[in-house]
Amino acid sequence: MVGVSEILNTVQMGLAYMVIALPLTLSYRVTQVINFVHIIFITLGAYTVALLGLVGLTNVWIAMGAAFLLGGALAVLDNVAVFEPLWRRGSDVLIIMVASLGLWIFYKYLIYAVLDKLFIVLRTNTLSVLVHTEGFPSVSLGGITIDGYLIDTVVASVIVSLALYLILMRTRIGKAIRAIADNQVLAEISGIPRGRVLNFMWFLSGGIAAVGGVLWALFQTTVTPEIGDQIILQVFSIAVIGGLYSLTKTAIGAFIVSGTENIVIAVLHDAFGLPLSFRPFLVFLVLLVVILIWPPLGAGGGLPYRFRVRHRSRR
Amino acid sequence: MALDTKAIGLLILGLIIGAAIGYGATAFTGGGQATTQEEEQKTVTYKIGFSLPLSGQLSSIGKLWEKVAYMAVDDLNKMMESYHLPYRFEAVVLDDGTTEEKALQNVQTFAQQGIKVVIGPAASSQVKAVKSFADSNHIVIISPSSTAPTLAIPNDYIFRNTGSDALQAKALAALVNHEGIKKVVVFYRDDEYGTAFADFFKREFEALGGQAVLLSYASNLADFASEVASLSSKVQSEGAEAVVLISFDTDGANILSHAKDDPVLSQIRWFSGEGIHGASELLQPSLAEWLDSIDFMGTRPVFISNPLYEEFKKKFEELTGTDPPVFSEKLYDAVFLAGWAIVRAGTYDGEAIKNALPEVAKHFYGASGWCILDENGDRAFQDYSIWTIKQVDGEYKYVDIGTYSGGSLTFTENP
Amino acid sequence: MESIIGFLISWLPIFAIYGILSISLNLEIGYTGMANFGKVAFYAIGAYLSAALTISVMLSLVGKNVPLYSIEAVQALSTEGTGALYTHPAALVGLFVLSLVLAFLVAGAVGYLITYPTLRVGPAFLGITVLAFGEMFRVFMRNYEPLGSTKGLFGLNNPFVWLGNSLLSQGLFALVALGLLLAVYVYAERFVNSPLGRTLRAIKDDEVAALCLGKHVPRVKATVFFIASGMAGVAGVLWTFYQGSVQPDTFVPILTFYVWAMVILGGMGNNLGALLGAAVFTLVDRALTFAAGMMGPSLIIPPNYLRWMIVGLVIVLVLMFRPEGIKPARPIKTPAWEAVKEEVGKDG
Amino acid sequence: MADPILEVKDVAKYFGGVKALDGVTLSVPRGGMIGLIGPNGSGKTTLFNVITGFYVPTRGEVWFEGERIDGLNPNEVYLKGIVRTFQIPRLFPSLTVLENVLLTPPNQIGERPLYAPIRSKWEKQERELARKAVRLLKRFGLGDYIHASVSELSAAHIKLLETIRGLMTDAKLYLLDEPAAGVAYDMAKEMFSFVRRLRDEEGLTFFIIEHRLEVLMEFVDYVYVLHNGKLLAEGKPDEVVQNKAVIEAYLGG
Repeated sequence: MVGVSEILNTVQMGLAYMVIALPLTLSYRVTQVINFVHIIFITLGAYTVALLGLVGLTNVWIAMGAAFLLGGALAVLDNVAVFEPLWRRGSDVLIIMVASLGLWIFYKYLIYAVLDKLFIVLRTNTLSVLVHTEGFPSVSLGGITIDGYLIDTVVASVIVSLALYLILMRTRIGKAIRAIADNQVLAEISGIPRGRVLNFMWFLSGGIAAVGGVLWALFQTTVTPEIGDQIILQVFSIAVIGGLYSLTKTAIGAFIVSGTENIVIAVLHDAFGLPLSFRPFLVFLVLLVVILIWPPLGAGGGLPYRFRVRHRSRR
Repeated sequence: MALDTKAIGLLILGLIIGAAIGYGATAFTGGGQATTQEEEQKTVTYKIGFSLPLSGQLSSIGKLWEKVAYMAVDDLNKMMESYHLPYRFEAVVLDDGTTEEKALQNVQTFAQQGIKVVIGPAASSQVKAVKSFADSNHIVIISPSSTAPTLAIPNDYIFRNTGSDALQAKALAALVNHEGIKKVVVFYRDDEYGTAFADFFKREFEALGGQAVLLSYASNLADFASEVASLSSKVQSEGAEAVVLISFDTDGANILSHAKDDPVLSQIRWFSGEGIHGASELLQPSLAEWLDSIDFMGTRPVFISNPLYEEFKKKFEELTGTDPPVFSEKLYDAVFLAGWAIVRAGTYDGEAIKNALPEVAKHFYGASGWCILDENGDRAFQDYSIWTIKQVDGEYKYVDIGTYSGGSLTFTENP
Repeated sequence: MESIIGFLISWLPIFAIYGILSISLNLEIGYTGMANFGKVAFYAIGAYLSAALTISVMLSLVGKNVPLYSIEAVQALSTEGTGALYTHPAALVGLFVLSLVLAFLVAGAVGYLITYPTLRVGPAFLGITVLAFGEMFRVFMRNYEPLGSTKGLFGLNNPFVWLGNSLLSQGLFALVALGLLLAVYVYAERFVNSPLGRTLRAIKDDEVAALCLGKHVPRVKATVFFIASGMAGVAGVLWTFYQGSVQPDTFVPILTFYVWAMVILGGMGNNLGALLGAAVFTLVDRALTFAAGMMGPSLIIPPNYLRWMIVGLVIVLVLMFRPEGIKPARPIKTPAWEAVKEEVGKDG
Repeated sequence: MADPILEVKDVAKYFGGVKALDGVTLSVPRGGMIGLIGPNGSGKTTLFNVITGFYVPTRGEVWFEGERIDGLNPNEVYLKGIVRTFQIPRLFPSLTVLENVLLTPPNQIGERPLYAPIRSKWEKQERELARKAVRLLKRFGLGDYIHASVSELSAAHIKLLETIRGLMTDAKLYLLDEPAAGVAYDMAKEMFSFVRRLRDEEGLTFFIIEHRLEVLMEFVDYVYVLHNGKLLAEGKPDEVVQNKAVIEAYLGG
């Protein structure tokens, strides 16, 4: 039976997924790099809200602001220190991908090391922190309690996606980002300061991903250093459903995945007794079906090759 | 270009030389096998290896275990000193990232460093991964937390300082039955620990005349909201009176924090095993208040009213500011077992230590109680305490309110 | 000396496993340009196949009819001296060899079949599709009771355990693993230094143009996928016999990306580079594990975390200072060279 | 027209609502050098794509040497003996000039997966092909670039290389897509006279898309004009340039 809680969960999870996946699609579209540091942005955001809560700063909006700045700064740092020099050298995107893999390993264990020190200072287990923060109060509507964190998530994700839309569509720098996404070389020839625009783009995507991390922490409530690793495959699936290209499709993908993880599994469990542990299986099944039946890039991505050839007879 | 090639060549060369120096150094210090000196003052230092999950899925517990490990070795050395015994021990802790491959790599590294006794790894799957290497290379493995029934194998190098889940399942079934509950949903991790526990519980609970419905969840997920939602509808459709939660700490805390907001699940009783005992998340006021209101209860393996455990707990809290996590007293005692077994064996040799360990355990009484081992090298006797979360002096705390010993349940405090 | 031998016999099989994996990935990405993000799936197929095959046949040899993952099975197999692994040496070695062959064929066949539906989607999504397939396989294995679900399968050992002496049996296994790696390397080298290798490079550069030059691109790609997946299956067999157990959660996607790091560190499109990449990566990892054990807890950064941070930094720094990897791509070498020299020389 | 090697019969290709080709019928005689012109977007490249198997025509048939070839895949079309070049040359940058040429012969023994690792099986053929390739490269003035990488070649050489690659095989029909684009006038003329030489010496057939009419008209013997997916005119070059409709299409388009 699909109840209210499944639907509320779908919404909250879907929105958090969306905020995390949108910048992944954006940065992939502009740079064609599968960026592993995205995992760190999520973890960083989640820990920002968790640790601020531990030291008594319990306003969720301050946490989101701080996460945005931290995530953005980290992303710019990566770009300036690693991605851009590699790109200037004409490295393949796969090489940049593996460099980001290295960065991810480095940052992940740096976070572990920092948390290890904070453990001693704060005298509490920093490797597993319950989120304690305050945003909107919970609301009761006709017998249904709507969690305050859900309202925070809705507000924050609306702000983020609206801001992203406005920046990309209405500002000069947004146009520059889109120009670079369409054609790097042409954009540079036409006088767009590629370096600065890319830094801005990275700041935006790192920051938004970290805000997504905060939202995810509000949903999951327990924060560990593995939080980003645990959801990255789902986030990646969402971005792929969006074709790694369309922000709108990515947003739709977020709700497809979240609906699969909440509603579809519940229905299948009730109807056919499918074990709940098949949840990740379903996500990837959906991903495969979407990829194969509704190819994200259309026929343009494929070979001009047909397996079913119309039979031809000799004259 | 040529410079870069050279740089990388040097880097690799450096690493290889570094490794070689490492071996040299071990050979020089003899990996702890310093020749026994006749002089009284000359003490021998033995190394004990620890393969702990300092990162990965179990890192939230593993990090605390690391502190227990150092504390235990420290205490062991103090004990040796107070007995004027010429033996000292040194902890070598390696991270296994909660993966099988790294656990095996760690045990191999210990073997190369001449270390014959390894405490850990944590998960049963990791113990299985190192078993074949440990058996053929005579490395004694003492896992503080592996409870998988499939590892109950006699005459191997794997020892487990924890009671089998079968025993605890019996205790938990008795507790749930005692509370007058006839029908439960068992909500369990889909890993080996959860599956075995749930099966045992079902068997024991139905022997007591109850009814148990099994429901598993994927343990490697980040969030369990949808699982909790399914649990809610299951509880409703089955008309169950309680949920028995078989989880670890992070997943359990997550599940409970979602259940708190569920209209069905927040109204019924909850029971649990030892997996989430000690998790600080449960003590957050909002969650703890709810848990208190529904009389949340759990079982956990412990020696009843054991002063050594109280002492250990106090010491750990002073050191870290947190409650000792699950299995930490087992780990603490495992260090002592290892130490005394080495002393008893009289030589730092895997086979001798393996043979000495059950003898030592027979007479060892530690923070986790009496450590006697059965023929499989697993802990033979285990008593359980009943725990709950209560307000003590305005603060929520884990409190033991009863015991399960020798098949009977006694409450020491009113729940 | 003993510890160096101990190091070698524990490192060589791991090196061989990752060496085979990275050579196979290099065939796909370095030569043919197929980004495979799901290598681990074929590795898992090989590992599970060999474990299930060996355990079930060994059990039936000693007349035990128990589930493959049960304690009885483990005891019947591996009790020192009396277990089936010790009493049926010929069968054990035979099953090891049979596993290698079957794993190559089965993993290869699965790989072959998987490429066909994904060709419709274009090269960008091949990797993701295989990644999704691998995760589905893993989740399925976690829930598939006959092969142990989350309990996994264990009780195996290396195929020479009946020799009695652990140093000897493990050493022999290390040599066999190294031999397999060498065979795979030689095969891959000969495979790419041929007219087919030229075609692979062409497909990597521009698959549409290659198709217009009469190359049956889908079939060539599927063939390369067959061979590379089969190699990964062989690596999986080695893993089973090396570790003596198979657990579903060993085969997580990140393992694939470690292999990617090895290939790119070593240099794409160069088999020797892939080999070196695997060697450097596993060696750095082992050396740092060793060092972390020696360092003790006194550092500002705990050595266990420092060790991983160094691994990450090494990857980044090597790529920063040498983006083409340790060994840059090598041209295809066929006898055409010599023929050209003769022909050019003729004119004087 | 006597002995047509290629016949296109009423071919149409729609992309959604766009009619890229709308009932084109034409034929190319064996040994001919035929031009295909038309304003941008008139469907010239689409027609080539249909002939070479990139697209399946929505309607109509394509016949080559008495065989129906529409609906075949590009590689199968190639094996029938049709070689095409691209508007933007598509050589393989990670292969040398020699290797680019060696790639083209179909059915090489060393390309079979089972035989590839066994050098003795294909060494003889490979040597023969290499000698043939060198002779070919020398003959067309690329002898100095045998081991050069493609990126070292000039634009004209790249066009040349793309065309002569086909000579390694027994291809009969060449579809050239703007061979003179991006090449200086003198070079373009040289290019075309080279094509004509090939036609005369080797008996090959050429079907050429070209924008630069001033060069094209000098060399071809027959021209088809496409406009909005339909055949607008056809005839000898000097007839076509006089055609009012053509002039209008070019000026108006």
